Amino acid sequence: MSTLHTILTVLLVAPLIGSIIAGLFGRQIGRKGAHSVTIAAVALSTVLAAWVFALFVIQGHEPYNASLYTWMISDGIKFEIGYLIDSLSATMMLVVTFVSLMVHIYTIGYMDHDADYPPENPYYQRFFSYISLFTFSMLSLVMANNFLQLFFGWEAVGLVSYLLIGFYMKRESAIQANLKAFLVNRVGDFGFVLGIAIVVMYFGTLDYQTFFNGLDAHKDDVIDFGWGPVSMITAATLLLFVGAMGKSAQMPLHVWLPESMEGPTPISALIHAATMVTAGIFMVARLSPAYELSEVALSVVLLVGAITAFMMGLLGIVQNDIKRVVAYSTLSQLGYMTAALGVSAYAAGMFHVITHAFFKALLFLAAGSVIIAMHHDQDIRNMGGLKKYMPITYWTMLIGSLALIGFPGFSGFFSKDSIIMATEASEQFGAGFAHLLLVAGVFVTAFYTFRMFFLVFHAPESEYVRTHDIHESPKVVTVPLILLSIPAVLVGWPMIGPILSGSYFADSIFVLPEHDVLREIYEHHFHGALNMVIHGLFTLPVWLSFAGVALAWYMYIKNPALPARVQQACPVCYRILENGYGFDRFNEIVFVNGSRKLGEFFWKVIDQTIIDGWMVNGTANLVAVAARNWRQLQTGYLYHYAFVMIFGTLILLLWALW
Amino acid sequence: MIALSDYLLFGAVLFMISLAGIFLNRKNLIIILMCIELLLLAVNTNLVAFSHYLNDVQGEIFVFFILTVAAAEAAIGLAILVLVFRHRKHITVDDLDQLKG
Amino acid sequence: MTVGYPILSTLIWLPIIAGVIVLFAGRNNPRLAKWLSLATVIVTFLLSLPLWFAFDRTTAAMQFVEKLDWIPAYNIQYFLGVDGLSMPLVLLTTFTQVLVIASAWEVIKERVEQYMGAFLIMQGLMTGVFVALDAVLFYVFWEALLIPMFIVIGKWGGPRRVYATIKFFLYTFFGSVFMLVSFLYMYYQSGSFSILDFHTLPLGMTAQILIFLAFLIAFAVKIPMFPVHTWLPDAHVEAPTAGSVVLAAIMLKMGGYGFVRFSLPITPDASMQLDWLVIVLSLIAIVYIGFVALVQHDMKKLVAYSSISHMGFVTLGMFVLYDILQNTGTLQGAQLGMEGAMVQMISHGFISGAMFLAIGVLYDRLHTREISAYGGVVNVMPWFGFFAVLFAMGNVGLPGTSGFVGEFMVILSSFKANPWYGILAAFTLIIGAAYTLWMVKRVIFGDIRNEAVAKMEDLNKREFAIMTALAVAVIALGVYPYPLMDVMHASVEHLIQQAFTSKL
Amino acid sequence: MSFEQLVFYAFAGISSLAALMMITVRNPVKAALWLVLTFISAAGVWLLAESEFLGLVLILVYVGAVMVLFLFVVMMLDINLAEMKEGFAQYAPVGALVALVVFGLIYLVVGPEHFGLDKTGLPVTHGPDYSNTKEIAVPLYTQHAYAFVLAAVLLLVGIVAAIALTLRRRGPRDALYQDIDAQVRVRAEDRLTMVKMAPEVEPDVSSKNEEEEGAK
Repeated sequence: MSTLHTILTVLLVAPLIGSIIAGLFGRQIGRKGAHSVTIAAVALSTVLAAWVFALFVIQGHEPYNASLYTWMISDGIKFEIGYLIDSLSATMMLVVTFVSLMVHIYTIGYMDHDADYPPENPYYQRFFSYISLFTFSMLSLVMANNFLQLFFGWEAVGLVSYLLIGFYMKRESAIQANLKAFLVNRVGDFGFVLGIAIVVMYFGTLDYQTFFNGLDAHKDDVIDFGWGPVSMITAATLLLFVGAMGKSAQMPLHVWLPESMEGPTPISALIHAATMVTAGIFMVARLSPAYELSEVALSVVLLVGAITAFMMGLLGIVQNDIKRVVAYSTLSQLGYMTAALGVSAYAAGMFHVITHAFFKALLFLAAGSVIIAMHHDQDIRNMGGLKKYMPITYWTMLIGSLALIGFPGFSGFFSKDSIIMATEASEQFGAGFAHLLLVAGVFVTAFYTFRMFFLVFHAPESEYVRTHDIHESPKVVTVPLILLSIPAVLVGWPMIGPILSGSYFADSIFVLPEHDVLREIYEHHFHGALNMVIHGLFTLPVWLSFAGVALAWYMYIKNPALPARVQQACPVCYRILENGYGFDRFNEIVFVNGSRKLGEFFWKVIDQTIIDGWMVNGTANLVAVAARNWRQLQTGYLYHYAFVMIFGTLILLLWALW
Repeated sequence: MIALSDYLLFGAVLFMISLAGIFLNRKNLIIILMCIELLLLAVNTNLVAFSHYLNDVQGEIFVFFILTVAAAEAAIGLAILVLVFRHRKHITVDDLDQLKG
Repeated sequence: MTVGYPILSTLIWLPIIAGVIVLFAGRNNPRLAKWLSLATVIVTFLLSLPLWFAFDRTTAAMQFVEKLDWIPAYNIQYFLGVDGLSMPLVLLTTFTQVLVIASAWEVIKERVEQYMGAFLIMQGLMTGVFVALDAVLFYVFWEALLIPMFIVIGKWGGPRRVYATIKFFLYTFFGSVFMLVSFLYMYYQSGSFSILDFHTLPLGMTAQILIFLAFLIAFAVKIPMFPVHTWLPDAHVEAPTAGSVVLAAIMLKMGGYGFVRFSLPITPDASMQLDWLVIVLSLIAIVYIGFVALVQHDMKKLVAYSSISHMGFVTLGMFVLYDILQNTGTLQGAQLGMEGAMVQMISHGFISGAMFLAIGVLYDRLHTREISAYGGVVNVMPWFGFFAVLFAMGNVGLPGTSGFVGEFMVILSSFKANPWYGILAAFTLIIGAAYTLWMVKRVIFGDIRNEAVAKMEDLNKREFAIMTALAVAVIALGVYPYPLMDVMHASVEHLIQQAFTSKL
Repeated sequence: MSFEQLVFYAFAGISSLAALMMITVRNPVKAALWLVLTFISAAGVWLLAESEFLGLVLILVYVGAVMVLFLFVVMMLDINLAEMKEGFAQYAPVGALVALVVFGLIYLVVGPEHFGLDKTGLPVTHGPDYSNTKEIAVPLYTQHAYAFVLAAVLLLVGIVAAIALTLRRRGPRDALYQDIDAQVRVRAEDRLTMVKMAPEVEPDVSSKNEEEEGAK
């Protein structure tokens, strides 16, 4: 075993060990013990991830592909657990561990008091155990060198997400939300597993490398679902994308993400913003060689992403829960990333994943800080004027918001602008339409982000704020905010060049030359990061975002009566947005009630009435009825039996004579 | 000479009489037991006759065993009869319908 | 491959003899009965371990063979042996029994010695079913097993136990009679009752089809497959906890075992002709039963229905091999399905056993199995909540638990046979999660529902130990199934070869 | 008609008539006696069929033992003879008809048409040194030894069962027994109980005494 291998193993397993110690022995080691051990473990992972990042991304080490152990062998197919480390996974590892570390530290402050649990309940240790377990799962997902392990991590993060959304398990809404999250994700996994099944069927392997190597040979294979041949690659990639839609909350499988905000804020930051939800994007980027071969799949990805980006952004406008606003912005940003994948700008998508991880984690944690200050009240209408009470939170939140709306110079600007440019440059089917939606989305994003921002920090102080003691959060909360705001501002500058040129992910992402829009942008339009910022000031998206901010300022600071008027002007529009386009109602009626009705029908009618009632008990009753009648033959009189005997003899004799 | 059929018909007559006995007797359990003995006798006669005409002694061995079983059966049948009488103070067949379905 | 003692006979007869001793010695002395039983199952488990360690993984031949004349007039032999298909099931039996005996420790208060004795005797008989290589011997064990189970459900069961036992008994008995007839037919053809001789016995198509159908009825009832599954929920609901565990963890496996030991090798041509029947019924079991499970309000019924659904994977995995050949032209994937089915059986043994034990833990406290009577259990029983969620995740088939391995393999393999098989089978990902986690939500999570729940106590040491053992098994098999697969390879390859060797 | 035939028909006729009488007489004692006659004449028929051993056994065992047992039982029981044959006349015609029909059919099956002399031929004749007893004995004790022992066991079980069934355990009310063991072991305390009682003093007497003393 090489040193690298050992380091990777330590990096992967450390959070798991921390999680087990904190989870199973939480009562024994106490709060301090729990957060010390998990933070130490994650810190260790972060340091090692930084080292790995330096090795693979900065020094450009060869991709490292090795197996840890053989999970099983069947039918000549090796099911393995292993590592594929290249620039893609090394970057993700660093992002995951760093954000996770920040969240760990932040949690010390956030979970200190809890309304739901008495202090003697080890909820605190449990929470640390969960987030460490999540870190482990996410790492195993991004480090995977095969589909099996990918699926492993995929489901494991789903599990932890399930546990964390339902962390406040006494709340009906929380446990409803986690069930929903798990089930919707399972719908995605349904497709994902079938995608894997196609891979195994045609390639006979689960290993990425073998799969990529086999792509050429199987390029023109078709698969028959009964309605005629379909391109195998298209079928496989689309099915895999269904999995990504579930995990990355693309329409129509997005319904779980807003409700996942029932979980504590740190995990909303970690799982439902920075890392887990980007697993789908990561997966598609990882499998770029396959997606490149299917124009249909790419177009579907593009349109799903673009529609999600715009439609979900609109929903952010009407939310009043501070976390839900951020959640809808996450949905919308995930749409941007997905759209980037659809135009083969995988690198731009991943770039947005990275920048988004930082600024969205920052936004969530800042929102969490506000929530702490507001004593766990999350309604933005109850806030206002918090600027003067919470300066650090204010400034960091401002940084996060600017990054989110793509203010030139902030990290979000680089990634989002490159996505928008990529859609503009692409010739993919639907790219024009997608471009339109994405550009419109920029305006919407700016509007709802600053609507929230102004309402929280600049609006007149509400009754609540005036009557309560509002103060800045403790250091364990603010330090992570500050630490996160640094990459949220800066991370775009050094990365944009290599991302556009394609050199950053050169060893992990494959793009067909005719699809390579980023390269095109790089060659024709890119003249350095500073130039891009300056140039950006003269482009439509940036102006749209300014317009959005301005409108938000006008509507919520300058003229606060306006929003109500707008609402009255078009109550239908408002209701549609309020109900999230009716997806929840539809699911409730069709899927939830439908399957329950179907189940009742199957159970009561087929199982109980037809099978049990008619066939099983029917047979029994028939026998009983027959017996009841036939027993009359048993008179109990010997001479009757004798008569029957004679009669029998008679028959026997007749038969003998025959 | 005596034909085999003569023996067989003799057995048949005994068989018929005993059957009719069981059939006609409505009052006395003992007669029924006796009729059963008679039935067995009829069967045994057939066996003896066949054994004789086929010159195979196995038939007679069969009779031997049937006699044994019949003896045991008679003993137990009578014991049961005594019990019935003790219980009900009569052995009228008409009233013995415990097995009525 | 030998060990110092006739291992298979020991595994059969030691528990049976001990069971009889417990019956007599334990009268009026429940303490003695319990300890004696526990000692027996533990010793038996330890004695069964050499099966694993001394097992020759390179051959498909029968190992640890014991052969004696039993009824020479009909060429019936006392013929025992295991291969890679049956050995894991034997170990599953001996392992589960330890937990089963321990689970009844404080729960059973009436006639403890009879209860324990019944389970010990049952253990011997179950082992016998898995190791018998003579058809008559197999049949004797197979049927004899019904008696102790009948008594256990009928004596210590719930309020509708009489209905349930009779249903259970008649259903299973009905099934196996057909099997006996096919045994007799094959005996007249081959002059031997050895199952291995049956494997090589040439049979005409009509005969094969009739034998296949006879076997199908026998095994389908036991597994159980749609539409002969309705005995299972009733039996489970009425059975005491340990009875449910044995029923789900081991007795259902006998049906699956029957398919690989009898149907496929003995009637390969009929299997090829009628595989659609089994596949369709399996898919119905997976999807249809999933919906039925969704609407149950009795926890045991829910788990019972989920058992049927999971056993659908077993039969599906076993019978997709012909379609794989037809669809892809190669046998690639057949082994995957078959081994997936075998793993699914073992895994289902752990998980369903664990689920029933978990329900038993709740039942011991509140004496009801209604989901609506619970709620927020985790607040008062955190350890129980931990284990319950873990096993629920196993039931859902989450990677890292044993439930995933078999399901995953069978889905991969059935997709090869026909994409639609795979799609329908994968449907369990959704519906399985729905019914399991919905139950978890209503029972485990939420606020404390009522006074009774608030008074519940967390697991005691004994329950904790049982749960831990199962949890370790579930996770170990999920994280590292390699050793288990390794044991099966040779036998499964041999089985597939047999299944494709025409006997016409 | 040869002598043999004459004897045969005589025995057969007596036997049949006796059987007929048995089922028709009113008194069970008489019925048993008619049955004895049936058996004896049937034994004669068996002798004609050269099964001397069985014929004799029939008389010894059946007539000697079983029928006597029947007679014992019949006499032991106090049966109301008056109602014994009620309804007989009512069913007799039907019974006779059925019996005759069946007999007719049996005749068609086993009658001379199939088992006449011309069909079966004569039985093998044996010399004077032929011993039927020995012929039966040899296979009985060799080939059928196991069955023979079983038959013995069966008889034993029959005896035990018959006794067990009829044995009446008499309670103390039905009969008086002397339990010597209990008599010997008895102790004085069992028979005689010393009861400690408070001395019974009549209150009026004592008050009188007091009065007397007071008077003194």
